[in-house]
Amino acid sequence: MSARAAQQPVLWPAFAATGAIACFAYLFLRVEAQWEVAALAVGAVLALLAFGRTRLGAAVGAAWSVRPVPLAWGALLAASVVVALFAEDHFALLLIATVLLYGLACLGLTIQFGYAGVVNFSGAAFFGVGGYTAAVLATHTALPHPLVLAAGGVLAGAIGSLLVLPLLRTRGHYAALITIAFAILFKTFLEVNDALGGPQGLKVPGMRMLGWSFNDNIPLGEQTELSFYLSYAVFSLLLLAGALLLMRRLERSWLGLSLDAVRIDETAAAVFGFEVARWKILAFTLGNVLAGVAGAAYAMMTGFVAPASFTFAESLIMVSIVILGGLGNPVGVLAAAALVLVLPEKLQVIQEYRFLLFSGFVILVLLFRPEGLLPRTLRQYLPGWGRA
Amino acid sequence: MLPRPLRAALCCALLLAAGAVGAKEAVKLVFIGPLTGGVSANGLGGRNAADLAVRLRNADAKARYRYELVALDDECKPNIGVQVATKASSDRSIVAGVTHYCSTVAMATVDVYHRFGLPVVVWGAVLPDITYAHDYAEVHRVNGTMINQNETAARFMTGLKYQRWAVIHDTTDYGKGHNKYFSEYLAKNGGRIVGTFGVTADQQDFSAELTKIKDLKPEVVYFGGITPLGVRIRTQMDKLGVKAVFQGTSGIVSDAYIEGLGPLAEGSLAFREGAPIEKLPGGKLFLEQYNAQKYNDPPEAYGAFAFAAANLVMDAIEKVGPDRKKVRSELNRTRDYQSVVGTITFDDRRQNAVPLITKFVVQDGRWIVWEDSEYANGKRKLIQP
Amino acid sequence: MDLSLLGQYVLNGLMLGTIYAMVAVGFTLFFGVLDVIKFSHGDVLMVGAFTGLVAYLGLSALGVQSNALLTLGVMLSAVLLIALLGAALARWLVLPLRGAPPINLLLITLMAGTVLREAIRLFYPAGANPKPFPRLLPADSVSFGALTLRFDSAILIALGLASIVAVHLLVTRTRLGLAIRAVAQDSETAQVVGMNFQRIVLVTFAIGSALAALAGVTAGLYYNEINFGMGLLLGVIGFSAAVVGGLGNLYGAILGGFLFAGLQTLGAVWFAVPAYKDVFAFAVVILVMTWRPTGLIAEQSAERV
Amino acid sequence: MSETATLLRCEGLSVRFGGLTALNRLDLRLRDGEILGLIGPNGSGKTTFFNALTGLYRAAGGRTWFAGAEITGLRPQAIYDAGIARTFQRSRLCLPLSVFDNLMIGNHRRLSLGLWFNLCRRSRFAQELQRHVERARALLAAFHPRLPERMFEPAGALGMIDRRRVEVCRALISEPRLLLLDEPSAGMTHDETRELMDDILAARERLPGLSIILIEHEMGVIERVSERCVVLNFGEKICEGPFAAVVADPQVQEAYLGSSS
Repeated sequence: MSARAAQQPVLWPAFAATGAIACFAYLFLRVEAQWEVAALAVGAVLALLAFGRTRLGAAVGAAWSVRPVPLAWGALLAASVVVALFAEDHFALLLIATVLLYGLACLGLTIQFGYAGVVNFSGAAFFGVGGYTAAVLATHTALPHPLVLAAGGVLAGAIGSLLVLPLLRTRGHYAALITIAFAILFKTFLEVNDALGGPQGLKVPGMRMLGWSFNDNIPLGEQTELSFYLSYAVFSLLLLAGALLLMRRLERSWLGLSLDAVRIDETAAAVFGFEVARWKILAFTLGNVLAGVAGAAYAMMTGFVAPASFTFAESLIMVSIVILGGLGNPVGVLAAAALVLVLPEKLQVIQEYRFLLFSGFVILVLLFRPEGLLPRTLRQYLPGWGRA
Repeated sequence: MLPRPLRAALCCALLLAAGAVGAKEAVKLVFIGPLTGGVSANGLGGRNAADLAVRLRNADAKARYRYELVALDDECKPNIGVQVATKASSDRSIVAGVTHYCSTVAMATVDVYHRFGLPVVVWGAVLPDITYAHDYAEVHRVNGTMINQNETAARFMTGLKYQRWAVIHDTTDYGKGHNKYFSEYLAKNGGRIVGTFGVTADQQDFSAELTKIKDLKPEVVYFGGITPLGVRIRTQMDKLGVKAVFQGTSGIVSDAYIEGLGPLAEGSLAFREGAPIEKLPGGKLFLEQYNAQKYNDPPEAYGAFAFAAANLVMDAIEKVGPDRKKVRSELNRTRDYQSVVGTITFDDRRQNAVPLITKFVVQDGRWIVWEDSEYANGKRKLIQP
Repeated sequence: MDLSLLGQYVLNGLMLGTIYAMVAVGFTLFFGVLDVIKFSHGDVLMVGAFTGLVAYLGLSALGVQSNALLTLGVMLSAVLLIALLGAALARWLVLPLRGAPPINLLLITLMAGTVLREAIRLFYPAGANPKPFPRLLPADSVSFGALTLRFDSAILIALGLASIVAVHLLVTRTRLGLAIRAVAQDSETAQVVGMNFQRIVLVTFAIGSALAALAGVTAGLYYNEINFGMGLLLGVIGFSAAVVGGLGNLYGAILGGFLFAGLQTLGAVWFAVPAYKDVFAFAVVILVMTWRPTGLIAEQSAERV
Repeated sequence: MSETATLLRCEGLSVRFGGLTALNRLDLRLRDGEILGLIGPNGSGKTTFFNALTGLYRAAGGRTWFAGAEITGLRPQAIYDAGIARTFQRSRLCLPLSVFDNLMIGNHRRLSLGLWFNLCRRSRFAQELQRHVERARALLAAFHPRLPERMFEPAGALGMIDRRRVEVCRALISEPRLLLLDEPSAGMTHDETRELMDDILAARERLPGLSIILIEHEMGVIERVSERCVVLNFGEKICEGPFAAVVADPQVQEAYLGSSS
């Protein structure tokens, strides 16, 4: 980065980019005509791929690295605007909230194998633990719902700790098998054992906070009514914003450094005094907690949990989101989540051919863009780091 | 994304419709079912059947509206189901729906339909709770529940003097539900269950379970599940020398079952709600038309129900116009409606109350209605107790 | 329980274990030469089974009557075509991703598997439904009490074990095998001494996939039914077997295969609800991995620092 | 020489892999501030010794004392905290990370790793960070004037010699009492090696009392920097003493030229 850009970084390209993304999101959720959807999707992918290479991209990067705070607020504002624009459109809001919550779960996975290198092929299982916790607690106890969400996270973390020992002792493919086995085991168990509704699954009551019921539409004037999904979308947005802040501070600290050290070279890390086990446990648990919270919120939004929603295949989709986005890059993960979750919904023509095309798409990305859509950049401990 | 001949057919149909009566008002219906994943065969069959109904209606000059079918995939996953149900319900241009093969998904989505006031007719999900667990005016069902099915099955089989059953069911809602109700009614009718075996829906090998069963020496093996598993289990029964009558549920009343087993299918029994399609004039037409369209996949056990449901909905619309509330109350009023699956009359919970259950047996590679089979008139014999 | 019944269980376990072992050996071969897990393996097996079926239909359409000939034709065509498929996957999906993080490789092969599976489901006529697989082997059987020994099962078990032994001999006794082991040991050196690394990798993948095809045909001939999803669980189980046994080790793969079959059979006998058997089997797998982090027959090489 | 002057003492240190013995009852003594050259043919157990010393390999037998305290069988982390740092034969920098990050990995002992501190006390963190940046800059400058400006580039962007320099810096930044250098010359030209050695010697001036054990094939290097040499062959110490004496020893020549019997 040239010194000049460092002294007074121009903010407008970054704001412009945020605006553009917001507009795109709006259009993408609005358009119905299949060719328009396809065009937008292709455009998005190309834009993402080009972004890093253009000078605009560089400028945006510079701005974000030097003056993150105003830009972050800008982004939050833009997101809220998009949500507000759909205030009456149930389906769009549901999609938005879904993307945000899956994104939250995938951020958890990012901490796990993007930072600490602990592969987790049972993300959906921990997502499910959160969901089932919410189902049980919200139905059978009077626990206030914020605590229910927390409980979902805690329980996911706790159940994850069952896998900690095997994961610490094993490496690479051996570790992968542990989580794969758990993913299958978990789903089968839920199905076979009737205590938690068996294959039927369970109903989950809607969320209420401070006397506010998320499942009621919000009357506005005489006839206009805002979708009840608005509450969920806004709430998910806040959750996600919080998670992003956490991720950022985690990555830009000695913690992030330690996780990277452990991921890249366990032996060297140990030789320089890093407690490998401690960092792996921290990352794995933190990741599962995020997945659990996301799962709990998602369950309360959709109002139903069943084993069929938390299969190994679901976990794979989460893993592909994390890798497609760019391993270790939260923003990339969100972009990928939006692409992977919304595109099939919009492209109804392809119906039963969806998975075929999706898999093909992932293969292409892995072949020609192995680092993902938005690769992770060097760590910047502080705003404007390494630019003076 | 439809096969070419079908696309051609579609064009013709549209041309006809357009030519016959200038521009009719377009009305949208939604079909929801599993188009991907393990049970997609049934979902695709249902989708095609509903599509066929719409096609025929559009080709009919007397129809007041031109219908468009929006087909959505619920992947047999409740969360996806809620998603697509919301999409359909919140789209005001969609007037009514023909929805769900998987009971879990139906259970998850009924609240959505109720909240958004979208009248739907369930075409395949058999769990009683879908209609009976709550009183939602929007939710109707043309197919019977597993209750009716198993009541008849139990009475009929004990009537044939069988006494010892071994039960295999898959651990999906479908299999588990069937196990529950069949066991209940069998007990009432004095049959005995010597062993019950839950198996996962994607299981390939059943030798361990069947070896156990062989040791229990049942006269009948009751299977609660759908075709793929049924085929595997029946085949492996033969491998391990388990000599017993194979009694299935509506889930195996499909060509795929017979194609999958060849001669081994002979003598398999199964029960399905509704009248025997082949015997109703409408049913014959349905099958002919279906084959004429050259769809990729057969209608499967519940295609006819999707067809009937689609027609039921369209008739309601023809009568009261494309208005959700009106259509809903019209559907609620359904009495003695003649369909390809027989008379449809909704009870106070909008469940098709016509308790007609057809018994099927495989004879010479075809599902034959029991009464006209050579087994009924004694020409052939099932494995005797 | 009486002996004949026990015998029946053992026989079932043997059949199952043979199939698992055939899959596991493939995994372990790939890992040996390239340190990769090719997760499409199970679906390659499935495609193998369908290739066999198509070959059967083709041959009988050509008027071939003799079951022996048909069996031979089915197996040959499956083995050959799938060997090619395996090599192709290695050439265009696996090799290009060497150097990328292993998780990328895992994911790309998983996705390749999905493509194969979905393709069969959508493009094979009525592929969403199970397909009958012809009974080509003598079906007559002898019974001792509860034990029914069918000749076809016996033949298949023998065939499967034979094929594994054949691969083992190939790897240990031939020059090709020497080359494979050399590459497995240390690919740099192997290249230095002028071995064509890529060719050896491709050959290895061809062999492993051929074995999978054979396993697919075996499963078809045994269950007389194949379906687009059959590879899904077989793949995961084969992988588990290979890992539990100790990756890169043929004996380990075989051991793992039979172990897993044993666990499932045991689980099915123990639990009131047999569906718990997979929960049981996979739980044990996790425990075994905790106990022996690099598998029952551990890899020899200590990590180079 | 007195007990206190001894920094490192190994007695009968042995390492075995399954059947073969990689290190056989090695006795070794290192004086405080000494530079010891460790030589021997490939596979003679030099690197194995380092790995055993740093706790990567478990010793099959023998005991080790460092700075008066026993460190036998301690974990790598504990040994690092005791003040032993090393480089690796094959460079083991974290190439995707910046040069600074790599140094901070070596600096682990001085980092405050508390969750609360890292996540919520950003201003305090910034201050600590600034201190470490300065130390890193100073250390790099001591090795090469141009290195500090490249501090925020990925380590992978550096050339071979600079990577070596950074790796040595990573080992030195924690100011250890004993530095283990595993073939610093590997993959470098003669002049580069010479440069690097000068840098190391210079750095030693700034860290008084730093002792070094150096594994090296380039006899020139050994001759120049080491005060004493230990020769290993097949995991056994076959000779010990000043370089001149050691190279003259017939056993050593046999070990290198292969036995003539």
